[in-house]
Amino acid sequence: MANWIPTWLHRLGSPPTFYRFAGAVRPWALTLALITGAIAAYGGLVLAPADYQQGDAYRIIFIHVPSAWMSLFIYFAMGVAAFIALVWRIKLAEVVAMESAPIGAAFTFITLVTGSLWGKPMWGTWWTWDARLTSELVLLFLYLGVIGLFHSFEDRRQGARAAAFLALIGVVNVPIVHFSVNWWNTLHQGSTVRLLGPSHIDARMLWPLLTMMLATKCYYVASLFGRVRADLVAMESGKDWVKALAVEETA
Amino acid sequence: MTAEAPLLHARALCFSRQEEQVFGPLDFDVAAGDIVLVEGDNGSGKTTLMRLLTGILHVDEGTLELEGKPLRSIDTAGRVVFLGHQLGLKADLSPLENLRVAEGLAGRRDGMDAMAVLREVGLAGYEDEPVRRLSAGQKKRAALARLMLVPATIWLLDEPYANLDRDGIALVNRLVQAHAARGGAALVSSHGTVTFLGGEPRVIRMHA
Amino acid sequence: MTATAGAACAALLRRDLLLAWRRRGDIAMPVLYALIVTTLFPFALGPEDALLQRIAGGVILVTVLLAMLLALDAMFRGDIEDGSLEQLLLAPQPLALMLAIRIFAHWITTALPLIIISPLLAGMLHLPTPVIGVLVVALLLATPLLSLIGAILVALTAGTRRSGMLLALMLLPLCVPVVIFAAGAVAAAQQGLPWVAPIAWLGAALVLAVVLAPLACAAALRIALDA
Amino acid sequence: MNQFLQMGGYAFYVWTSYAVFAVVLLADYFAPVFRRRRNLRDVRARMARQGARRRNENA
Repeated sequence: MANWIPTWLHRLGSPPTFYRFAGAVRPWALTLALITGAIAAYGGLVLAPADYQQGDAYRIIFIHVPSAWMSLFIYFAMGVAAFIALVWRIKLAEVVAMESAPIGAAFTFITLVTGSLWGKPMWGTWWTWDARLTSELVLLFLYLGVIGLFHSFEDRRQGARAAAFLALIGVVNVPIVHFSVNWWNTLHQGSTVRLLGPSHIDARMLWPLLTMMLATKCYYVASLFGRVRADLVAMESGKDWVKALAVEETA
Repeated sequence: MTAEAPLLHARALCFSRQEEQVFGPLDFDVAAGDIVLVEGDNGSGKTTLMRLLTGILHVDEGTLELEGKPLRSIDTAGRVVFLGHQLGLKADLSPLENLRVAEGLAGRRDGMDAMAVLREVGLAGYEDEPVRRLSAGQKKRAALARLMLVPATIWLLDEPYANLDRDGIALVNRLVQAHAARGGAALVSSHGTVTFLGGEPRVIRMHA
Repeated sequence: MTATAGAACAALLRRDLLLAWRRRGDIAMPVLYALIVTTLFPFALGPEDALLQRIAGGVILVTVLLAMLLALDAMFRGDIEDGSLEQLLLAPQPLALMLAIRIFAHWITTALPLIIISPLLAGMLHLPTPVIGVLVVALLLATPLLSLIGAILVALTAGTRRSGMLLALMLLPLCVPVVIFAAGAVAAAQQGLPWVAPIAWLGAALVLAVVLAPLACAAALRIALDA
Repeated sequence: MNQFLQMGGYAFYVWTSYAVFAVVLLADYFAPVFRRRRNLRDVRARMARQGARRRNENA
């Protein structure tokens, strides 16, 4: 493996450096997330026209789809961090992987709830064993498994490494689940109404969707950095930089 | 593999758990034929040191080398044998069956066989009794028999004297000395002072 | 005399089977559990033939899965408690190979009895005789997969004290594809559709898992014990 | 405006969705903020205790 990767990672991965870096980036990421999120919501709720089939109910798409996208994206990000944590034993990567899990779980939860709220008027039922929703439910269990395993260890680092390994197994599992659930759905002739057809989407509907995707990405950065900061302070509580920080901030 | 490199070599070896230092820094060298006593109070990290030497625990700070190369679990396999608080005996099997498993997994030292080592440790007549029914001291002896049987160079004995009577203690010392005499090395941990190893053994002192 | 891999495998397999034999009462537990659960379904749903026939394949698969889950926790528990696992780690054989043998032994003692009684369970739920053959084939492929996947998860929880519910939570997402294809094969056979494709998928997955899962299991075990 | 709030009869579904989105993410965002402050206060308290112990020993 190329030598510069671990060196570079070790430098950025030094806890005090990353703590300061995260502290500087976080407010900007949050501001950006709020602004783009507000624009996207305005575009989606006000400017975009009602769907000719689904009426105004389709407006749930502007949070449902970005959340679903984030639930997968964060799982992938967690997998990358987990890989780095296991191969190079970098503490920061462990923290990033473990703190990504609750955010991903939150997005997965939102996806399921909004999907259900969307399904009720469209399908007439709160839950249907549609391939996407089912995959999403399995994804939620994957997240919960990672979080549960992490917390079942007394030693944080050991727990983080074990849970990181589980996250990596999950990365392999996600496409397999998706494939098998699709196959299962065709076998059993499940629901035929699709929320998201392959049909063309109006440009006035597309831009709020893409903007909301950007907003959720920024939000992920802001939330993750906040979580990592909180964790680093606890993990490095014996180190001088944390002590100096404690004196400075609680004085 | 150079002949000059010591079996085990540690420099500034530390171990921390959850940001709290368990022991260290430690410096020591162990060569073939050495008997080393690891001394320290409860909680001073003797068992942790032993587990580091098996390669099961990962070295985070300092260096630890086996024959001049960083000690990794792949290299300790077959060269190191560990006798800890858990003896590694299956309670439902007899001492003889346990030894047969060890023999199958790790091989057999030349000139040894399972029945002979059981006699040697004083378990003649108990070969086929399930380990569950043996006394604590007898279990320990069965575990010691395994040390004699398998062809490992480095013995890591964590509190080997616990549960043993005077004969048993003498047995441990005899086995360790015989092992050192044939070119092996042994690290023996104890929380008390052990003075009955013939001559003055080398000591690694751990303090909390 | 150094140990060869073959001798080590034989010794380990012999040990595990001997241990299981000494405690043969434990082997009966998953079987009894599966029998009881299968008996409960007609009570809960009514003894109507057509209904039972329709759900038989799925019920048996899920029952077998849960019975295996119950037995899974014990896979390394005993070895951790008595220190045998450290002996295994320090043995001069590839750990993955040793773990593969252990998983195989565990499969023989827990899953095989379940497969043997599965025709009986199928009969209780009125599954048509030709489909029973497909069910047994599906179980023969699905249960080793579950054992292999489960072993990785059990290894990961080796450093924790309690793992029952956690194990179920971790296993569920991973066993979804296995359940889908195994039950899919049975359902297809029942409807008179071709059932070879899902069986072939299971077989392919099993081949992959036999190679990869022991390696993953060894890595997981080293991580879980590293503290 | 009223028409906007009614969402063509789907007000409950649409607004609940957006509310869930906002509430979950808000909770997710603020949890670590408080956790970090609490952690820092813990560090400060431990330092104070250690300082007191050291002064006692010196006295």
